Amino acid sequence: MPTDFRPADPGSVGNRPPETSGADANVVLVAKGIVKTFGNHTALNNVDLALHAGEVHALLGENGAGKSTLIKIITGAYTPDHGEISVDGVQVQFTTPQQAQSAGIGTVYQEVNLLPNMTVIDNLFIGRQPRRYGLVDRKKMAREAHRILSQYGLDIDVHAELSTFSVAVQQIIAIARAVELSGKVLILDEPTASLDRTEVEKLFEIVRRLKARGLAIVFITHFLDQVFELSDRITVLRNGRLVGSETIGDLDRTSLVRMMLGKDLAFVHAEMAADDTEPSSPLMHFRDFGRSGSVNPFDLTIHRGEVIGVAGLLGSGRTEMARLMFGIDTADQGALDIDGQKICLRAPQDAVSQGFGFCPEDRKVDGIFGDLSVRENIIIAMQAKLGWLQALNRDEQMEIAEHFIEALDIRTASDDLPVKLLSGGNQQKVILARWLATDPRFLILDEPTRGIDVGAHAEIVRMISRLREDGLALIVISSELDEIVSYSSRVVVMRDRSLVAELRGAEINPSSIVRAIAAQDAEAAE
Amino acid sequence: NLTIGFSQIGSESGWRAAETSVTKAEAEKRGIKLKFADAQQKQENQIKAIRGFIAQGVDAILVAPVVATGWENVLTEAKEAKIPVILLDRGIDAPKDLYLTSVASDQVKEGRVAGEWLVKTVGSKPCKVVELQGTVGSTPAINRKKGFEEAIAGQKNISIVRSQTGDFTRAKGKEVMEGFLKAENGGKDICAMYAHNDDMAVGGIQAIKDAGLKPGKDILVVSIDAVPDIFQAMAAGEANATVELTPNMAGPALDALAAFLKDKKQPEKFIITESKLYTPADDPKGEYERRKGLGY
Amino acid sequence: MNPRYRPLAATTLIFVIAYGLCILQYPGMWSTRILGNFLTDNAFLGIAAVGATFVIISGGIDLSIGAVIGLAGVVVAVLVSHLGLHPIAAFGIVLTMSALFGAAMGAVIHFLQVPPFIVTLAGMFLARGLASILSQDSIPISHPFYKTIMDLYYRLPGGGRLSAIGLLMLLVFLIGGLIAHRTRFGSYVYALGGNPTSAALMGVPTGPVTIGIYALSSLLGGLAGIVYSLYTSAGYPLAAVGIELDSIAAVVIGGTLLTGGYGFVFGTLIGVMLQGLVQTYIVFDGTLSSWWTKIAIGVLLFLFILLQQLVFSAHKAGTRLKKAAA
Amino acid sequence: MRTPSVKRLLSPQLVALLGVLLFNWIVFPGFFDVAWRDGRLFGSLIDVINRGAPVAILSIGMTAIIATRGVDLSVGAVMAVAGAVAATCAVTGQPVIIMLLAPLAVGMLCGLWNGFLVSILSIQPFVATLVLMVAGRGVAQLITEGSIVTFNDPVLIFIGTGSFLGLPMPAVIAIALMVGAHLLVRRTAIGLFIEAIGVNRSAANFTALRSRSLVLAIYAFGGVCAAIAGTIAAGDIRGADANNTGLWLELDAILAVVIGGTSLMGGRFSIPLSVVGALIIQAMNTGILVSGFPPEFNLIVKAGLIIIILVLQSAKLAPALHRIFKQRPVKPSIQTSEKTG
Ligand SMILES: Nc1ncnc2c1ncn2[C@@H]1O[C@H](COP(=O)(O)OP(=O)(O)OP(=O)(O)O)[C@@H](O)[C@H]1O
Ligand SMILES: Nc1ncnc2c1ncn2[C@@H]1O[C@H](COP(=O)(O)OP(=O)(O)OP(=O)(O)O)[C@@H](O)[C@H]1O
Ligand SMILES: [Mg+2]
Ligand SMILES: [Mg+2]
Repeated sequence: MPTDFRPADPGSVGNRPPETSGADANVVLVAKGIVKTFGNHTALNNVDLALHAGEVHALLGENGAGKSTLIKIITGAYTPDHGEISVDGVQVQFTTPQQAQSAGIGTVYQEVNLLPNMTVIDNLFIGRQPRRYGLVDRKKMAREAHRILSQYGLDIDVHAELSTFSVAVQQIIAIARAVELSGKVLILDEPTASLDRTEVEKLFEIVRRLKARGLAIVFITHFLDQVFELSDRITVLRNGRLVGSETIGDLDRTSLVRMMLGKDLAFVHAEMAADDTEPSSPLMHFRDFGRSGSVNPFDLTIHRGEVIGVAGLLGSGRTEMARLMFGIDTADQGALDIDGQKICLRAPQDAVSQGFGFCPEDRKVDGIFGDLSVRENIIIAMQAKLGWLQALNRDEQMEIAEHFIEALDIRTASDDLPVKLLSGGNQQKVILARWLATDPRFLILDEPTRGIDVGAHAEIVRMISRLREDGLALIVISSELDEIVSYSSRVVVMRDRSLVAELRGAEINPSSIVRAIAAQDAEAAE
Repeated sequence: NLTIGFSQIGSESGWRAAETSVTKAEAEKRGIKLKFADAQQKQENQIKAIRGFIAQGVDAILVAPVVATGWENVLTEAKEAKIPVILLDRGIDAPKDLYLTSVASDQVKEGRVAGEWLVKTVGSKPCKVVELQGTVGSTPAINRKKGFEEAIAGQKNISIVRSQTGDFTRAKGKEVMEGFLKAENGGKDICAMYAHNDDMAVGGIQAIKDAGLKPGKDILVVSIDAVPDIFQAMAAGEANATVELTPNMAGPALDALAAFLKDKKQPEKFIITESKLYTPADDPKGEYERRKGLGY
Repeated sequence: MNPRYRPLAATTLIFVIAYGLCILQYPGMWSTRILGNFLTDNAFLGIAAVGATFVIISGGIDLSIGAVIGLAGVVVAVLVSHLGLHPIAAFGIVLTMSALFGAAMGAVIHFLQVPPFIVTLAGMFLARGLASILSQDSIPISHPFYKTIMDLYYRLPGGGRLSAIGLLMLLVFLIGGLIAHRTRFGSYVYALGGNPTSAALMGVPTGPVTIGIYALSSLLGGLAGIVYSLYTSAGYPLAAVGIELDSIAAVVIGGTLLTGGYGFVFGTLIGVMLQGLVQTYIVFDGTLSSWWTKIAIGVLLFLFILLQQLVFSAHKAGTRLKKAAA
Repeated sequence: MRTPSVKRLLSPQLVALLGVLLFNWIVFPGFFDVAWRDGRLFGSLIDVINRGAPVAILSIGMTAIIATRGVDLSVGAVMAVAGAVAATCAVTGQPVIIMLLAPLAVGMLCGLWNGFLVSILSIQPFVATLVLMVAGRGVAQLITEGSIVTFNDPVLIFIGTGSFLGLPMPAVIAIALMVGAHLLVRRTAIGLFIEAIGVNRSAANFTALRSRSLVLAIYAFGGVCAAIAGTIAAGDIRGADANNTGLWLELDAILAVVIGGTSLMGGRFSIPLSVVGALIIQAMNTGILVSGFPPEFNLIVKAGLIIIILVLQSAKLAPALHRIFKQRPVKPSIQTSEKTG
């Protein structure tokens, strides 16, 4: 990250919001000259932000640009080194998120920040439970909870533990909670990362309603179409600096991207049409592979140098299929043979020794070792493969780490930084690097581009095809259809925990995938 | 044909183990069925045990109380259930009518005997004493300290220069004595070591030897309990005196009980076991042989 | 039934079965006497364990309970027997002091970020130390008020006694249950145990809650100390040594996770009763030597935990739990 | 430990140790006097190392266990068992090799049992080891039948009280074990794996670390450490005191580890610093002995010192300390510098 502390030169790209904006009547919240440094690393350098009532304000920037940090400062989770925040023209100094909440600022932080051990109700109402005779009124809360969640088309057992629901559901609950809390401002830090289209639609609907009610809404995302679809004004950060703040009207996609990256992005989608080249020799074959109660038996042959995209609705069982293929859950039926000989996956070790790799979907829980350094996080899988005896010495570790930090453009102050301090997207890259370091022959990526900025997104997509050219076999689970289309040489579709369709060649286009997912003439697609 | 409940404190020391095994042996001798309950050093467990015995309707209850206070309620229940209770190795502060008798040593006297021996031995020579106390707050520690101090009270030439707790254990006894030796000019200033029990004394003796001094000559060693190992030390000339605390409290207790059950003969309230002083003159080897079978 | 309650149900079932087996072997154990004793003899442990339950649900631990019990007893004894205060007044003072003591520990834990294990260990040393400075010997309390309270009991058919302190314990469990499951504070405790960072981001006032939790634990420790002093009508600096482990064991046997976030106050009651059952069983057996007693306790503890583990894993398999069971 | 040596020298633990030693010197001026007496060093300072050795050895094993988010309450009991076994072998005149290996084997068995409960049955470490904490002492007493089994076997006595290069044998063993363990975890990948498991067990599973067997091994190692400590304790008093050996030492060991800066939540750990922690604790005890305070003040003093030490190195104050001493190399990573340029 930038180590030069000179303040952003006023002549930097874009026009800053007028200094007088504090006086402006419909300005709800103003952050001025915010500076935040972590150790010797400046995450935010003299950043301004002005939120107007009844506007959706998109906050954009690459991974590590400082978006989440800015949010955490506005909501009192971090305290800024410099700068001031005022709500309705009154200067405020939140020291705890609680104060921000009671000031009418509802927030969905980036990683789902809820309480997995508590019920849905508790998560929705904690801190403001309705009370009767001093005791919390569970009945009332249950009724309320159902009402709230129904707006998002979610009909679940509100008395069940949160941890029993998928990331998607948890995300929706987090959003619902924030919306309920927001009297003036609603802040959504990458809320749509793990939602599918229908759920995103519902969310946008609600956001528009709140906007009509005159709330100011901050919306952080890496999906540019969503930006153009929803937001009225954008503010772009780059490397902790304010690049500019403009109304959406004056912008087109490319100039927006230029603002974010500081350079033009060679759009990948054009350059890589799905190729129909016959995939080379078969690598492995899952024969009626399955696990009762989790994934119905499926049949899948995987060739060297092909990318198999996996599409399906949330909860269709894609992740569970992946876990099965990697030996995290053990299959109780069917068989796997690689190059002809039969392999049985009892544990991930077996998979890894076969040259498998797996980037899990839930980065925080299953992916990163938060307190360990970026370097250790990158080399650990490789080290595990080598075994405990032949340890990589520090220099070897550095070399490998530096290589991948460079190759994947991982934004980190140093390779000694605890990985938990990296921005969401960069953490994802670290995990990818971890598996590439083991140079695998078969890689499973579960939602690899979730929460990753346009630049990195493009890089990862490019990388996927590069890996394929190197003869790797990949399975990529993704909820973004055009992404799947862009790199898959074959697409399999899952529904209700079973593999229902397989599309190749010309069939690989969003509409036919949607049809397959939606189960319309899925058989025809076969 | 009698069934008797015995609530023992626990098994924190060799002496305690010996008392337990002697009690069992005595009961066996008399054809008594003994129900044994170990309280793991916890008074509440002892109370539970006594309540349990009452609920089972035993014929009598032996208790070795962990502490003097807090027995009134449960003993009242025993009385109401007409079950005689006998206290072992310590009295309690509760109305006398709540128990048949208490068979115990006089812990203050034990300390006094030890102190008097020291006074007699050193005569008029100035003598700095270091004291290894028992567990802080435990009754024996308090009483044995008290008795010893009474005995040396008159003597200007004898003074306790250092006093620390060794928790009645060998290891701590040794560690504490090591500290004392350092603190008192390598031990040259110390003339006697008084330990509240033999285990600590044995530990202390080793510390003295490690410091290059001769226990028993350079530093006099006097302690309490008369467990086998101290007699070995005595035989080797490394210990000078110990005061006996007999593990056989049950013998007298059961005799008294038998008499009481046979013809309602009220025994005297306090049966005090004698606190006999042993010195190298009293055939330590023989004493060792005599004791080592008793489960110390 | 909500799967959350399964471990609780299991623990209860285990207790019932265990008790049944005991009765089969010693019919004498099926008597109101024994049942009454269960309550009376475990009153102070139960009360302390309620506090421990809150601490453990919040992901912390309190090793100072036993020492606080000892200290509280001694202070009461000194106030009543030496300074001639009326017990009620003494109780008031002691409860306030212990609450403050706990609050102080909570403050250190929250503001200095020192692990609870260590803070409360220091607290344990401190409390024991203070107690033994106040008095080395145990101080008898012979205030008429004490007699009246201990004579307060309801005689059950069959000679059993429902004592005042036994009922007090049940009351504490009731209130504890309400606080844990039906108040905001209670939900904050669970939140803290679930994930402190998230809790803070969701607006849980972590500081006050932490302080409150340890204050509550010590307060109940003080109350347990008072009960202990009633139970033995004395104050003894070495009272209730090692009770913290017993209460933690009770809490855990009661189905609460030491990693925090999951647990039930009622389960703790079962845990306490199970321990009482073990003690009573050993007394009824009466053949176990000191060492076999220890071994037996260990083995039984193991069996309970094992049974519970089986249920737990079943429970987890039931609900699709991707999260790491840290 | 990969931290720069400058910082390690100034680690709060060592500062605290110096503080305590200074305190001792104030209350007892002769504290630092060390004499050479019949082939061995002699003095309070030596006592600290010597008496601190058992807890130090316990803390070595405990560090690894705690780093995996575990804890072992049974070490005290295991010490007693090991001591009892060693003593029994001695009095029954077993060959030396058996007398030395039997306790270690038993210790390892105990450790494996704990490890089995924790990693295979995935029972919470605290309770899992509580079982052996209670039952273990019973087993020890069963072996010695509650009495102190005294022996005068030269080898055991040498282990407990002998000296090597003038240093007391227990200290020598502790140092050797510390160095050995430290090299083992840091020269191989074991250290990294332990920390990974402690930080995120689930991620460790996804990364195909063999968590189960590693955790099992670590508890076994903890058992062996306890056994070594137990053998030393027995040799020290020339007898096995099943009733009191290692009583409550598990708490001291855990305290040592935490003072050593390893979090009870697992993750980063340092064996040498845990040993320093053990020395701090022993320095306190020895200080109290030589200071001549009345014993009823022991606990208060101890509590006071612990609080001071922890405040000194508390998570909130530590950064301040670090900022003073640390000079982390500022290394901007390539790509960003070119972007901002
Ligand atoms: N607590 C912290 N300590 C040190 N550095 C931090 C901390 N939090 C964030 N950072 C650094 O600050 C920079 C900004 O992080 P932030 O999470 O705000 O990025 P972001 O814009 O949200 O990225 P993404 O889109 O991936 O979420 C990152 O380089 C990150 O490494
Ligand atoms: N929206 C939801 N509502 C309820 N349960 C869900 C939902 N999403 C996932 N689940 C649970 O997860 C199970 C399968 O989830 P899994 O993560 O394997 O599917 P997925 O296709 O990978 O979904 P995702 O895209 O969220 O990863 C479902 O059977 C269901 O139990
Ligand atoms: Mg972010
Ligand atoms: Mg998924």
